[in-house]
Amino acid sequence: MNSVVRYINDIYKGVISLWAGMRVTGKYFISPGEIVTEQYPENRATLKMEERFKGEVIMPHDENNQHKCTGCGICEVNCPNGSIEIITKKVPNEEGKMVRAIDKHIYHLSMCTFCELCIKTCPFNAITWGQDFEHAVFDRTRLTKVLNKPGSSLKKKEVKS
Amino acid sequence: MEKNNKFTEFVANAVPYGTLSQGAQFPELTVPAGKIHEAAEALKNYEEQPFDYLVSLTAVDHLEKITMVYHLESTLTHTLIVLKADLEERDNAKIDTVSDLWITAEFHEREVFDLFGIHFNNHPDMRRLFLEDDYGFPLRKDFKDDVNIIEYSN
Amino acid sequence: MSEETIKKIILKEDEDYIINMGPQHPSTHGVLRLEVCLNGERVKYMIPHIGYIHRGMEKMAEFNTYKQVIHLTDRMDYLSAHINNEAVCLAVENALEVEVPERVKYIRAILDELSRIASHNLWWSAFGMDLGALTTFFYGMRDREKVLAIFEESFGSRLLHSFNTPGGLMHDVHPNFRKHTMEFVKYFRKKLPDYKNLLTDNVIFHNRTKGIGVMDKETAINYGVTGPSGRGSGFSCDIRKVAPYGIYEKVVFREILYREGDSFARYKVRMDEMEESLNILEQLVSDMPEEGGFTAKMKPVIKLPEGEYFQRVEAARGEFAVFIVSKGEKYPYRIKFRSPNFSNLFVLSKLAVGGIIADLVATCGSLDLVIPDIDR
Amino acid sequence: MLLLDIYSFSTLTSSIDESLNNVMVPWLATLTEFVLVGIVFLLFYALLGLFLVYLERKVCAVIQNRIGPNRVGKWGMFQTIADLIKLLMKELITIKNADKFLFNLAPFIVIIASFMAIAALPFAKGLQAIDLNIGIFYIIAVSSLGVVGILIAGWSSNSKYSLIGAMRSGAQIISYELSVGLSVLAIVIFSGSMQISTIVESQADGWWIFKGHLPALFAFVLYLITATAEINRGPFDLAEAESELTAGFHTEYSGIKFAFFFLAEYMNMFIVAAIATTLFLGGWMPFHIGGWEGFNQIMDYIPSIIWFFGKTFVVIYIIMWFKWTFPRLRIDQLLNLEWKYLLPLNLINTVIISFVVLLGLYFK
Repeated sequence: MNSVVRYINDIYKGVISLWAGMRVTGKYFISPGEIVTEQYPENRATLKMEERFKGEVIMPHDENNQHKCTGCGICEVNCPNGSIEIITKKVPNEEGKMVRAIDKHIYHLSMCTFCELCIKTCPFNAITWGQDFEHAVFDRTRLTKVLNKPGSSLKKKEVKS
Repeated sequence: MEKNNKFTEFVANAVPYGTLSQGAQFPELTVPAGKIHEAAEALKNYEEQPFDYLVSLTAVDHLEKITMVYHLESTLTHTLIVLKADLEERDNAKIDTVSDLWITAEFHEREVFDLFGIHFNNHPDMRRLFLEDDYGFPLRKDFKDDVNIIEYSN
Repeated sequence: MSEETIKKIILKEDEDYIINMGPQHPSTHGVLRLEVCLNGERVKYMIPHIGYIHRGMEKMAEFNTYKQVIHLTDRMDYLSAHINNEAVCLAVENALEVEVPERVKYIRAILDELSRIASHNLWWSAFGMDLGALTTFFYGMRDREKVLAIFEESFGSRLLHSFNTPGGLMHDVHPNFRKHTMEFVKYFRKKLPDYKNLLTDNVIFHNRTKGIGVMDKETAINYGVTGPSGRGSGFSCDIRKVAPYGIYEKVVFREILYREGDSFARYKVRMDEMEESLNILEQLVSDMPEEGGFTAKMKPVIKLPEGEYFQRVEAARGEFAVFIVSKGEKYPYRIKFRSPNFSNLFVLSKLAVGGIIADLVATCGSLDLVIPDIDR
Repeated sequence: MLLLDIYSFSTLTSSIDESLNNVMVPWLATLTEFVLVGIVFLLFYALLGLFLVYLERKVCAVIQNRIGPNRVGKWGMFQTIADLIKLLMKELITIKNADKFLFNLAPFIVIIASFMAIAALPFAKGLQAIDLNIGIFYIIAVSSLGVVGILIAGWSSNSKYSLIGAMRSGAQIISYELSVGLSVLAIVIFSGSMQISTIVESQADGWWIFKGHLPALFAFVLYLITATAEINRGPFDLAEAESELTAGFHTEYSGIKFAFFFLAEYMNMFIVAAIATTLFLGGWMPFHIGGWEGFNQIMDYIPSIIWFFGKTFVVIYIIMWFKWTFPRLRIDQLLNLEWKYLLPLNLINTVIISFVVLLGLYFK
């Protein structure tokens, strides 16, 4: 008799547990408000990445096409993957002396692991994170970017107040 | 402290050929390479605190010698000790396996064999784990990769 | 593995029915290849083949400074990236005898627990899918998204956030961090009954996991199976209790232990750990100091004094340990990463024998393997 | 009852029959009718199959808090058609050392088996291709032919995964055939006939699931479970267990041959749901409540074809609901479930129903 009771009990418990599972899925079926899908290309206008989002390394330029990079090469040394290359040139300053300045700040996005060491160690805060995340291109070479814009120059140091 | 003394006493009795020293973090026991299995067996069968859990097994290439490093933990008292053995010979490095004591060592030893080229005697399955048979031993300091020549400038 | 088995591997018998699960297979969760020999549907022996994504991280680390090593550890067990980072950071801090601010310890522990929840959550989703309950995957992902949103807000990335650095953190956390974490704890508490009804209590699920892949305590210790998989066999191996690091000495929590050792016990350990992590989060978030900075003073170039350093942490899948040999230079002379999955994988070849293919899938899923962590 | 006749399809079909007989010799007219019915069913089969795939994707999406297909056409309505075009254009791969003849034959066996079963289904009043006097027996016999195709597919693929999947499927269907038969037998006992039109007519004053008390309800639940297993759907989809056998018996198929398997699976789901509707839920009969004349008349206004498809889709939804909730069973547990639980329960249920019918305890 005991085994018969256990047999029926097994069936009962099994059915109850199955019904509990079906209640969960049934509950979500009748509540379409729970849908979490984001319609990506359509929501471009409203899609805003977090302020700290690590999209790519960029070099902010001000309205005079000036940046803060002196070409010291600290970011290049700190990069673990060799994704930054600094090419410097000599330019005369106001006094006519030849000083080092940035020619090209080359950034290989394809090699970047977003470890943030370059940005963290930059003594002049010349580079920062950009929020752009749509990096897909048809040609790998286009992932190699020159961060300083053509014709840009070094920003004069602000006088500390 | 008392426990420490007991352990020292045990080591002096059971592993007389080993030298026990207090490392920066854990006690370190260095034994000759030929006696590693004996020492490991003694440690595993230590009644006070059997070192039955092999946390990590690895090797360090010091150029003049290769050191085998075993981290052992006792699941009873959760004390950790380091067992070391130096291998003088580089070209024909050989040491006894401990995989009969801790089965996990079987795979850690295969990894060490793969990356350092240390042959483990009496190992049941001494094959390379990750790399092909004709590949060098990459974690040795004198390893040169002719295919992917990457020079680190800094 | 006995010698008899190995002979069989080399001299494959004609009647052996060998199938290769992987390197591309839905239930191996990555490029793991299991060579399974079948008798009918019953497994005679099983040999794992690894190395498909071996990247030589230990060698790479020898050419990286200690700060640069951090980003490599992210890419081993990518689901508990933060905890892996912490292991290297703690090892370096211990070597330099740097005392990090109290606040950093709190934040690190909060992030550890969030990572643990996210990791277990992903495992729950994938485990359900291994057993054929496809809906669990989406529910798990939906809730994991909330954790990732917290990560993204503070670190800027969702999975591989090299947020730890020797001496502290890269940045301070976002001002909303505390609020959003508390919101997540409340949200997740509400969702856990769904998990219970959908899978934990399900009779089919019980049949599929109870008594499957039984691993006793001795086997677990001998194979070095740690983490939730080991604790399902009664092996007390929670590093947070065994060798506390960071703030864990002050936190009140219990180590989840089950003695059955089957797939269901391993499942229960992880489910209970998620709840326990929520408790820890509540404690930590309310105690977290507002002030105190986010990093200790560190030299720009870190050089460890000559010696050997060993640091263990409790990653989501078990004991993660870093062994650093330093010769006083700015690069580590040798780094060994003791990854939990490497040890956990090989017990599978013992557990699978005698079961059928479906059991192999269930056991493999309950061990929660992450392949990049095995290969490193 | 007059209203019902307006919606009856027999006027339409008989007028076509008459006009054809007027212009042709009788044998040619019959042949033309065969061809016409065949074309109509082929179209119906393909369109309904595509719609079911779309429906399944939408239902599972909503269950899983997703939107589902929404790119091709409004609400993604043409998604499955786009998929079909893709499958049509794909290369047909026959792997090395496969038994080419059987490999190509298998998808046709599977699809013909499910196609034949449609013939005996009563879609609406007067809309039934053939009203056999052993109709229900015919459907069960024909629909279990599909397993032959699955076995052939698994064997001829020369793939280990396929073979395991096919063997599982064989064991599964042979076992569950018994329970399906027994739970169908319940209604045969109630209505005293195997002819489908008679079974439907017998439910004019009330569906068997209501008239037959608990035993009929019980038989309905058992039928749903066993029928789900019979058509290899989750949680009983062991033959194609994705996480174990990658795709089971159709691992090696590509292109339109794969589409045949896929379509047949969905159409089998429709067929078992339609049988459940016919036997337990009154077929195309409207829903009546005794004594509520006004209500009953309103119900009569709804065409019978809508009643039939409405009920069928409710059953289909329940089958989908199963699939997207439960984990998969293991093969030995699946057979345990059948031989230790479902079959004994079914046998007991059959005995009880016999007594109920003999003693006249059900509503007449």
